[in-house]
Amino acid sequence: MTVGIIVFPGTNCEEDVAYALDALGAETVPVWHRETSLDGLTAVVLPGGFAHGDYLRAGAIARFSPIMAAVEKLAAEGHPVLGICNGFQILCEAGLLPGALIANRDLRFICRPVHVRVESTDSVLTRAAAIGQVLTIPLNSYEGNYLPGPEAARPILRYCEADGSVTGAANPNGSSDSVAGIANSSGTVAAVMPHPERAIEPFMASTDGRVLLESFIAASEAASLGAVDG
Amino acid sequence: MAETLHRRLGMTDAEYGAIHEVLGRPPADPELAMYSVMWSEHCSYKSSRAHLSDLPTDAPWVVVGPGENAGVVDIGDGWLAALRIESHNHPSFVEPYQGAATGVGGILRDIFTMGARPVGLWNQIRFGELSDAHNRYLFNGVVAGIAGYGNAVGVPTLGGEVEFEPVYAGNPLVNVMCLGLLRDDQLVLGTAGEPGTVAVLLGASTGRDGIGGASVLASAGFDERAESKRPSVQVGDPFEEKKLIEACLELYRSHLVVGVQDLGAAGLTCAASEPAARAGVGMDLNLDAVHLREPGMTAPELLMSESQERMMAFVSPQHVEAVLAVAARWEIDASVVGTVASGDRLRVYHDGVQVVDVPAASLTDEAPVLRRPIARPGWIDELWDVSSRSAEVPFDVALLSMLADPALGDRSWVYEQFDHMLFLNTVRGPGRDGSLIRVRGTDKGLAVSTDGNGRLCVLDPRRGAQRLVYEAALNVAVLGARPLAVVDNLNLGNPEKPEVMWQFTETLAGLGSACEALGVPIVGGNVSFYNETDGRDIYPTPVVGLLGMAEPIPPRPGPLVGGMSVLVVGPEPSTSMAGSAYQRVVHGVLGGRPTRIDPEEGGRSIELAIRITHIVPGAHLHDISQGGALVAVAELLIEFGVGAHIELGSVEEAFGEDPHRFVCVVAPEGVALVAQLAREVGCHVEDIGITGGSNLSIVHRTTTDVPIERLRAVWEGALPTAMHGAIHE
Amino acid sequence: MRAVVTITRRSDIADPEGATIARALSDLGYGEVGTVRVNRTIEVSLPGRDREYVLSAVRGMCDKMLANPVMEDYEIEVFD
Amino acid sequence: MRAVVTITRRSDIADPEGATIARALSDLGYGEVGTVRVNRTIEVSLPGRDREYVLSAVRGMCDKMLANPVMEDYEIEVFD
Ligand SMILES: Nc1ncnc2c1ncn2[C@@H]1O[C@H](COP(=O)(O)OP(=O)(O)O)[C@@H](O)[C@H]1O
Ligand SMILES: [Mg+2]
Repeated sequence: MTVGIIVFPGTNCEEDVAYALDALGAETVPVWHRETSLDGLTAVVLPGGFAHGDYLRAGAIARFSPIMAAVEKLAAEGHPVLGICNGFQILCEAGLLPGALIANRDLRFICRPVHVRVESTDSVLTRAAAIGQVLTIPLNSYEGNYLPGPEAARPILRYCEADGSVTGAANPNGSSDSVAGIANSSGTVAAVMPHPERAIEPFMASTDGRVLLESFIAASEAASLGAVDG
Repeated sequence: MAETLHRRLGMTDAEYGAIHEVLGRPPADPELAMYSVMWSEHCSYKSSRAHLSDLPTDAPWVVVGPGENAGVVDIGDGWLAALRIESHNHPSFVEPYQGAATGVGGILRDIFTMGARPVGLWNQIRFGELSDAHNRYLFNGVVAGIAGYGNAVGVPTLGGEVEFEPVYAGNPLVNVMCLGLLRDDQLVLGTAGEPGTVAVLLGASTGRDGIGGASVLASAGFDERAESKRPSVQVGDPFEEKKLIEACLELYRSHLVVGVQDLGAAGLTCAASEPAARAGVGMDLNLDAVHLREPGMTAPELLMSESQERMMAFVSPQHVEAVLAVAARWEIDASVVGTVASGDRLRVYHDGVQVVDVPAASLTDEAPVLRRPIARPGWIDELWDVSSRSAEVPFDVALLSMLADPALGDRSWVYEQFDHMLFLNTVRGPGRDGSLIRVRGTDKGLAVSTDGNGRLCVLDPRRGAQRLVYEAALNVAVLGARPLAVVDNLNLGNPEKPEVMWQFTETLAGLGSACEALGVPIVGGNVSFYNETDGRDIYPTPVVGLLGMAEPIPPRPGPLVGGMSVLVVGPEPSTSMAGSAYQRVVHGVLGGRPTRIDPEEGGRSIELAIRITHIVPGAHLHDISQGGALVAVAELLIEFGVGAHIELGSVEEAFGEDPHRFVCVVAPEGVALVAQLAREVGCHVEDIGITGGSNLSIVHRTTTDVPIERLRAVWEGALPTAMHGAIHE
Repeated sequence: MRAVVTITRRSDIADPEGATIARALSDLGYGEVGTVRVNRTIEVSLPGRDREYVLSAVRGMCDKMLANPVMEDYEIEVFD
Repeated sequence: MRAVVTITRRSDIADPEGATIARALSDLGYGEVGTVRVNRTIEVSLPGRDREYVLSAVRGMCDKMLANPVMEDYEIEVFD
């Protein structure tokens, strides 16, 4: 089972994600955005960063990269697809997930750990977590303010207080309905604004990112055995 | 016409004469343009070079000292560390966002030019007071610019400093430092190599960016452009720089380049002449091959353009194809613009004709060296006469007003706008003291602290600079790291004033002697003169960037809880409050003579701090600097939400900023161990109280209680309150 | 020819930038400011093409990439 | 009344975003695209003020904050 990590010009979290998935026992391979095939890969991650400088709109240019057709095909086949931060923005621009992400409410970049509550375990990112579980994961974005589209999004993670209560004060960026992560109806395509790979070792903000990435690895293994979700 | 032209380019008649002498004929306009930028203060260090030579720059672990784009030290296990600091003060005043952004871009290029991957950025920024809307605009814009560039280029910003002083209102300071890592077989120098080597220009296309004086030349032909004499603002493109970093690192990995030089100040002129001079060769440069952003650029404009995100690679002919292929893969432009020639001449061709023919080295080596007059300012004595002992204010009142000060309060408003976690190596990010990153595949950690203090240095530039070196060293020591190397950035006023030259030489003497005493080499730095407005100079503001190494990375202390002892380690404070935050915030004065460092005491405190972090489980250390011991203790208590009962004998004990002192909060069972280590090392330890409860009770004459939550609210509110409503547009 | 595309965020959709500027303007003493909206214009030059072509080409660019249908509308003006 | 401020970056100032969009458009099949420049318009509503007042107030806002004179020019149009 090998997970592809899509690298666009301007992507900068690809090695962090590879390091984290590797630490949790998954094989990964970087895939440059000019490639056109994902053959042999059972799942892909679109990592964080600033693909094409986030120019025009975050993800607006990346979604036209040659590799994205293959990503859409993989998603259509029900294979796990995960977008983190910039990857979330790209998946929305590509129409693989509903909605859009706009500038943070206070027009400031935010890099700090935030609390998120697990809203649904029916996704490749949350299947190993427990509903209501509160995780501490570092946020790192300027355009993390989620805006739903015509079709309703399915929240899987929401910003919350340490005790799990979802409040306006706990919403760092103005994201509608405090959405921090969403998934498609079958749960196979998931995206999250905070960075789970930044919360996997004791010296980091927390180790709460593990349960999310372990979910994704488990889903990818299932997919590689043909037992594709959805 | 050239006679008057050189003046308009900011050159003296003497300098013009020198060029005439070098060439044995009057220079042509493009030649004059090249000399005017290369012999400028910024590029030639003409006012400072004569003095910089006295600095201690050697140590067994120094691989590259001052003179290249960055200093490089050997940290073992096959790894080298490259570091450099630069200033972008004036551009940031003109356009705060782009000025700061391009400053970050420039310092990154200095680092990856050496073959290193940039792994961390630090910034030291100073502004006028935030009560003024324009200062808020500048501060907000600079922070946004550092974030906008650093975050997008994909290099974590791990720390820095912020100060607010009226003296910086007309001339904010924006310094940036970068640290890079490289394998010891991947060092690349800024050399042009042998004759026949090909010069390949990589990255952004060339436009009229940063051409100021040069627009005079341009306007000889283009009158409509004559109106805009000011340099056009340079716009940073972190996306281009990110691709440029990856492309260059691939070139180094595949050993495809002989040398590399970044294009910064003086653009192509510098990127052609410096590497040629270093290699003792000449070069033929073809401006017609340069990829352009705008048409109709003149030769002088092309030679002086400071367009960002460009690098010059020197490549053996047989590797040119491979280099162009790497550039294409990373989606950056590349053009073959020159060939290294035997002899010493730098020849430049434009529209097919030769427009420049000068000795390459004359642009760099024959730059004038000025011995400017030096005079100690009389007002220093008046400043020293100001009593540094000030009337006492209740300690809790003083503490609250200090924590509420934007320069002393919580900095998260700034550093949470910077990605400080990328690469997953940040063991200790921004917050307090230095920052610490792990070096993958080793048990080593690299710690960096950057420190400046204009108020201290205006009172006594020599002692001030010495204090900064020892403060930076203690800041990495409390993280368990041993000082390894220093870079410095000297922000000063107008060097044509003898008083400013005195401040400069005193500062250098202080830096040199302190680094000598500490046994730490200065591997690079930068001098920024002419930081003045309306004839008013800034405080002499040296900034010290110190790299330390922890081996191994010490264990993380657990939580700070109740029942722990609060110790102050280091020499007894003197009675001087000179230059302290207490003077500024509580009494609004500046005066007295700062306490001098004591290298022996300083060395012992550093040694003890390092030992405690490695040997005493769960000890929390915090360097005592601005605000003194009480502010240092309060910061620790706020971080962990724990109260304490503290006894303090005097204002100096509470708020004094004398050097070589740090706070150590340790569990009862650790106290004896600390005491024993202190005896071994020979340090004085003072037990000033115990943690517990939810209040900070300060015993001094009477006892006063302040809830920790109140301290937190005041401390956390300091910057956001001052910055309410500020935006960058 | 060149086309100027004005991309406007739909009025029912949050505009943090506009809101922040409005706040800053009233801090600056312009209390009378009502709402502020920030829009982007993208100027595309297509040398040597005729108006019809430019109009339809740029419309295509907008539908595909320049505007995000989830939140934005666009208007195209063509100049010689 | 409402004023629409069109803020344009001076032509000698680099526009990396525009350049990147131009490259993306040609990758998208629009090889004929020349240069692309990105600018902003800011729409400010000042309810119940007359044209004169709006014009001078908004000019003040531009000089103080909305536009950066060292790299941008601006134009103000006022509508009822
Ligand atoms: N204050 C200083 N202390 C030590 N070295 C310095 C100082 N100022 C400048 N230098 C060294 O002088 C050289 C030239 O500085 P600079 O012109 O800023 O480098 P660059 O040519 O890369 O811009 C650099 O190698 C720098 O390290
Ligand atoms: Mg340099």
